[in-house]
Amino acid sequence: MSIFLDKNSKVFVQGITGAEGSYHTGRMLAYGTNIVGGVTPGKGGQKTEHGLPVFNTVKECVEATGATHQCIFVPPAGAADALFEAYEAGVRFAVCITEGVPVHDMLRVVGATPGMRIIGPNCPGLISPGKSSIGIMPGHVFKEGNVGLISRSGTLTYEVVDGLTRAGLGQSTCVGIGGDPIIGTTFVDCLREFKNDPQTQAVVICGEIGGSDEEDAAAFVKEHMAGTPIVAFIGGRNAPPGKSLGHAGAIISGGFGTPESKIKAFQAAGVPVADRPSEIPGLLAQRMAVSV
Amino acid sequence: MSIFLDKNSKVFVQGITGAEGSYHTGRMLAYGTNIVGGVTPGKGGQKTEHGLPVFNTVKECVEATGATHQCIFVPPAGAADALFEAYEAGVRFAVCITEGVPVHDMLRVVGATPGMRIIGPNCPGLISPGKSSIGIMPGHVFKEGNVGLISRSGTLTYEVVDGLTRAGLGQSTCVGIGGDPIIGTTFVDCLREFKNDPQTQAVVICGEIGGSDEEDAAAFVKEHMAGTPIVAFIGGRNAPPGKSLGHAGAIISGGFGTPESKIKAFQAAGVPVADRPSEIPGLLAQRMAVSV
Amino acid sequence: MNLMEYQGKELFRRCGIPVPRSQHCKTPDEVAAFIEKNPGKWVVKAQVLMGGRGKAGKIKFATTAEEGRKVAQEIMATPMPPNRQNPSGEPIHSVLVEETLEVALEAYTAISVDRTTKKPAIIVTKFGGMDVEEVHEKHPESFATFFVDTAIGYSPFIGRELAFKTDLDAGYRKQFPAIVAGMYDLFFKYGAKLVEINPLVLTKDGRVIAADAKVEIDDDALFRHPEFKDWQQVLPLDEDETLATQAGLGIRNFRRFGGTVGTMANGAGLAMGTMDAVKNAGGEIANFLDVGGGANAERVRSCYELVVNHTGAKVFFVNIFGGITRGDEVAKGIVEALKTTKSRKIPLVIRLTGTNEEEGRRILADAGMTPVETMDEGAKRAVELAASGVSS
Amino acid sequence: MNLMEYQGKELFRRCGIPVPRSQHCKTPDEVAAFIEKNPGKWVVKAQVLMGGRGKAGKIKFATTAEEGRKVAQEIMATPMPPNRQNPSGEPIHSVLVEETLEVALEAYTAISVDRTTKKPAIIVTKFGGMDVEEVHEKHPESFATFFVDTAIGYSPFIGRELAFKTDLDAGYRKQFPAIVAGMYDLFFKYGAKLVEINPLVLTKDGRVIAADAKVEIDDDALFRHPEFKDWQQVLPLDEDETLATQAGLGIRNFRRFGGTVGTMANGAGLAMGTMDAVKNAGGEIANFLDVGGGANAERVRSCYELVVNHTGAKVFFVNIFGGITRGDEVAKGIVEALKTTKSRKIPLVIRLTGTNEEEGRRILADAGMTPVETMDEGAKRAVELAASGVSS
Repeated sequence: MSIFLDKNSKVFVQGITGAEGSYHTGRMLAYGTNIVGGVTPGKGGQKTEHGLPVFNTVKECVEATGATHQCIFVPPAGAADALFEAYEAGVRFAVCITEGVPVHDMLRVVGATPGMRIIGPNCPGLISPGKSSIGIMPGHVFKEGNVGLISRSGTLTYEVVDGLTRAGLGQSTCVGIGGDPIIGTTFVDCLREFKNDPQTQAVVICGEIGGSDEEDAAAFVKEHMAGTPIVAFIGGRNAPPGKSLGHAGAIISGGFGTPESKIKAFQAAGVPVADRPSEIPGLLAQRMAVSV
Repeated sequence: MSIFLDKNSKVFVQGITGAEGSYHTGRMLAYGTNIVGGVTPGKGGQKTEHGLPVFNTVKECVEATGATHQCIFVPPAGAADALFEAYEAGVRFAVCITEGVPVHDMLRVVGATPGMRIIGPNCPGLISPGKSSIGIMPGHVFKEGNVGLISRSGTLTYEVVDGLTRAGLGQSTCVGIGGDPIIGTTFVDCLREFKNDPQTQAVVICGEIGGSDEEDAAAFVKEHMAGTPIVAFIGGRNAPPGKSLGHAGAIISGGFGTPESKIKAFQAAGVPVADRPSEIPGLLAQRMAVSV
Repeated sequence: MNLMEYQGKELFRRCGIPVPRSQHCKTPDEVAAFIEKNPGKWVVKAQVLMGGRGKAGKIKFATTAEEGRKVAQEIMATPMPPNRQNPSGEPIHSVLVEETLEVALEAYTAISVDRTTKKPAIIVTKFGGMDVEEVHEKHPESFATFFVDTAIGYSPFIGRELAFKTDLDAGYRKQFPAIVAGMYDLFFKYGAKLVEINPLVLTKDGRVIAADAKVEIDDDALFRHPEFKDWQQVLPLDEDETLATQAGLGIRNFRRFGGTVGTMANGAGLAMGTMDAVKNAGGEIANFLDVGGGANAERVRSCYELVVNHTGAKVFFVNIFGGITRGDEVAKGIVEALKTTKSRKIPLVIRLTGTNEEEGRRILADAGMTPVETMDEGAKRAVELAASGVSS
Repeated sequence: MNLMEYQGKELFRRCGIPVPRSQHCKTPDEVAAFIEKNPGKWVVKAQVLMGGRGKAGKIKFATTAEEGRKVAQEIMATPMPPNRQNPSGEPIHSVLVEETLEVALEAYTAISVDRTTKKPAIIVTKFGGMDVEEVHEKHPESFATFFVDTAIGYSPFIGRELAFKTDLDAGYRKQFPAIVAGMYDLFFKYGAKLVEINPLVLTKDGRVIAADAKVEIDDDALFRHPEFKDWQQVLPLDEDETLATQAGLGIRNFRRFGGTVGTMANGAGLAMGTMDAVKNAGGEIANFLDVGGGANAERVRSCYELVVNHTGAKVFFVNIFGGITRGDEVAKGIVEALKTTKSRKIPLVIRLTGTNEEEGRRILADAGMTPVETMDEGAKRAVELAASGVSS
């Protein structure tokens, strides 16, 4: 098993003929992702350079291919539209890679697509190593195994995974949930899935300063996953308060969102917080040894 | 049993201190309806002439009284707001008596309140005879029994029920669904409930020209209620085409909506269509005798 | 409330839907003055609510000021010819002077309210510029409909999906989703029940333009748009509607049919049922009249005079089944009407039941009147009285 | 993008939120001319983004034209005093001349984005006119929040519920729901992340008026509002933001901290992680720099020059973990930067892995550079180099 995504998940790419869409479609195919087609309005009936069918609309694509997983590479102005189009066509799983989606578009999308699982936006996607990858993660860093990983950051995720893989700790599924203020899938949403996934034996949570997702995750772990080996990391601990560094979501505001608040929450849930990414594999191995 | 409403349903009245709201609250109480309070913003803390508590908001009312059934007597401009307020306060059953609610307000309400059962607007309400009544129906016409009744019209309903009662055919629940283009509850919604209600042994459907609710009801009967004694009536059969008579919904448009289309649909479902309201009791008694 | 073309196009403009350059003119002189200042090839169109302007010769072309004045005079000289639904035709008070388009293709698109799905429905066919019902008969397969989830609202994929599904020419594609966005915006912002563009023109130089505009505003939403007050006044009511308004009724609550049995009931359903009952009893209906819910004595009196003075009724069948309407109020109104009216008197048949029926019956009894028991009985008696011509 | 008071109030006006009568003036002469024509008691307020105008003496009263000129001169003569977040203060380019209100009560209301519920949050307290965080510390129980279901949108009951729950004075009640409606409208229509009214004044004559306006627009939504272009130009960028923009980066992608280890990474998370790593290795950070996803050679070159020329970096730690960013592009950029730059040269520590890492490493090797293997190793080496001052 794994969560959200496996070998059989039928993936289609929205914006498949764009530069990014086309490039990463090739990389996903190379990783083994079961991509069945793509959508670019006006290019319906054509084939991509990879030989995949292109459709004018998501509806046509879904009807012709049975695709269930959407991967979005469209410009920010079209991201909400792409998600709504997929929702109306019956798609219930989407990964939105696009960066710079207006926060109000996501407020509208999240409020009007009940039952749809959206990863992102502004995220690197997700990967179930050895099975399938949706998004832009560099596949060769990952290794199949039993550690679930959730991260708000993209590149920091690769850093952490690299460490896990080098330490022999393979992954079940790694989800980059994105760093925007409004995202479709939170830490808690993923933890709920990992809890029920037989393949996943341990979890790494890569948080960031800002927001309260980490605090919520800590509360969930405390209540529902007390026995599971979990290690957390909080990025941006040396960012000065009141300064917004890159991610719009990483703005420290009020008491919540500070590194201290998050670390305290995780400690209260019995989750050790690594001081640096390179400490994660060691801490996790320790916890896993104890729990075995 | 009965559908939607029984002796224990806790009802609150929105607009309870207005002229109509107050008058009909008194009549409902007299019928035996379990009214637990009402809402009028700015009059919270007062008591009505009937001794019922008044609240400023639905939330306060629901929290204090445990009310589950909303009855709306507010002006058209406030009807959608009242429904949204109830929805957000957790209420999942509402009866909107108000006439003249903008059709777009109902489009918005129906689209954004999944799981809420709304009767109306522009309807007389519903009654489970001998148990409880919500709305403005004249209680003394009704009699407890096993005939379910659904009607798009208000006063025509009383006419039909009067005939049933005089013929000794009591009713389980009578629902006036309202004659507007967009209503919360259709014939089919009610049929689905009647189908599962042990008290209901037969059904009368009082339709009108215009729209396709009757055709949909006939299709539902054909598929799911073939064994149940059902009689239909279509009001406005002598209305000239293209003229809109009173109910905005009763505009004949296209092939659907004509009396002929509706009668044909019911006949195809094995449902006799009475030529006049006074024929209904006889036709129904016949069918019930056969089915027993 | 139906809007005229120039009003619909004004709303189109406000919502970003491209329309031809135009000028609304109330006199032939204004037309001439406009063309004088703006040389070119213009089309002059009568501003009326009735359809069939082209066939009636109410759309003409003009290239000079003098020609503009002449065709405007011709157009406005006579009203639109009558048809079954508008027996007195429709006077023409103004014209729209509009740029002529170099038409390459004509499509059709509309938004209306769908009762079955309870959603706004967007309808498209690539066959525009014709009577849409005729197109639907000939090419039903050419239509595509999208039912909009109002929680989501309009999103451009809807326009794209419709364009691809109906095989709209590629020339439309880029602009079409934005045009539908404008229509959807108008639909909710102004409480429209229908927004129709027929034809939606693709010009030879690649522009997509709404060449006509048909907009119906929900009367129940007019209170939100006091700005429509001015427009409302220019729309001609027909005679029945005018009478209804004068009697304090909604414009759709009164309609005449030429028979001899006058009717009045509370509620549209019962009013239609009353007409059915009269028909079933072999009578000819003089009118439909829904006195509305919660009618008071004064309203009942004005309705009595309306039927007596303005229809061919030889008898007046009053059929009240009280719910929100109270029997005592209706009875009081009837008694007072008979007492104070200066109109001719005709026989009354009264059926009064429901809320406060005992008190109502008592009031009638005190005035020497005996109501009938059932609707069928009342209809029968009314038809007999109409036939016999006997006074009550 | 934060708006100034006068800009926020212009949006308030467009959305039907009552604001005091006012005039935006760019010079003391304009102030004098306005008061000359409009006698009365006016308040002159500096238009800046920084808070604390009152304490800084940048809000003054005037009843005559001469007085208006004088106070405007005083206000505009000096910039807003610096604070920790705005070390260079803020120049004052204009003032708002506004009617003075007869204040009876002051409340507070705002709409912002709530990450946890993923909904717009409407916040109210009856204690307005003060620093809201201080109010929250002293009277946390005075606050009420409503999380709006975007599928429903704003409906007046929300305003009523908040008013009753926070015990807003009855004088507010009638107007409050419509004011929140305007705020919600503004929030979505203009893509605001924050709409704040502090104070929301109840005047002695019973009007409810937004006496101040704080609006933050989502930068990601600015493409929908080209009309904000003009306003954007008057907003002062701080020095770091200006440098970021010049280097082709987002305004939040570069920040200086005064240390000696320059950093650059792809992605904000990794960039923050890189700073953490330098800190952990005992170094002082010169800067935060997120080169962004999909950076090309040209971008890498401009970032190199930005760090070398504008920070106190003695070493430059480049940390790339490629996903959407390709290692070969970054390597090309570094090589080219070193080849073409006329800036001073400092030691480079490069960590390059992920997408196309082999090709990137080959390009670096061809140029005589050897990347480090891990982030921690890179940080350690960079800190050592910064301490030793050795050139690479």
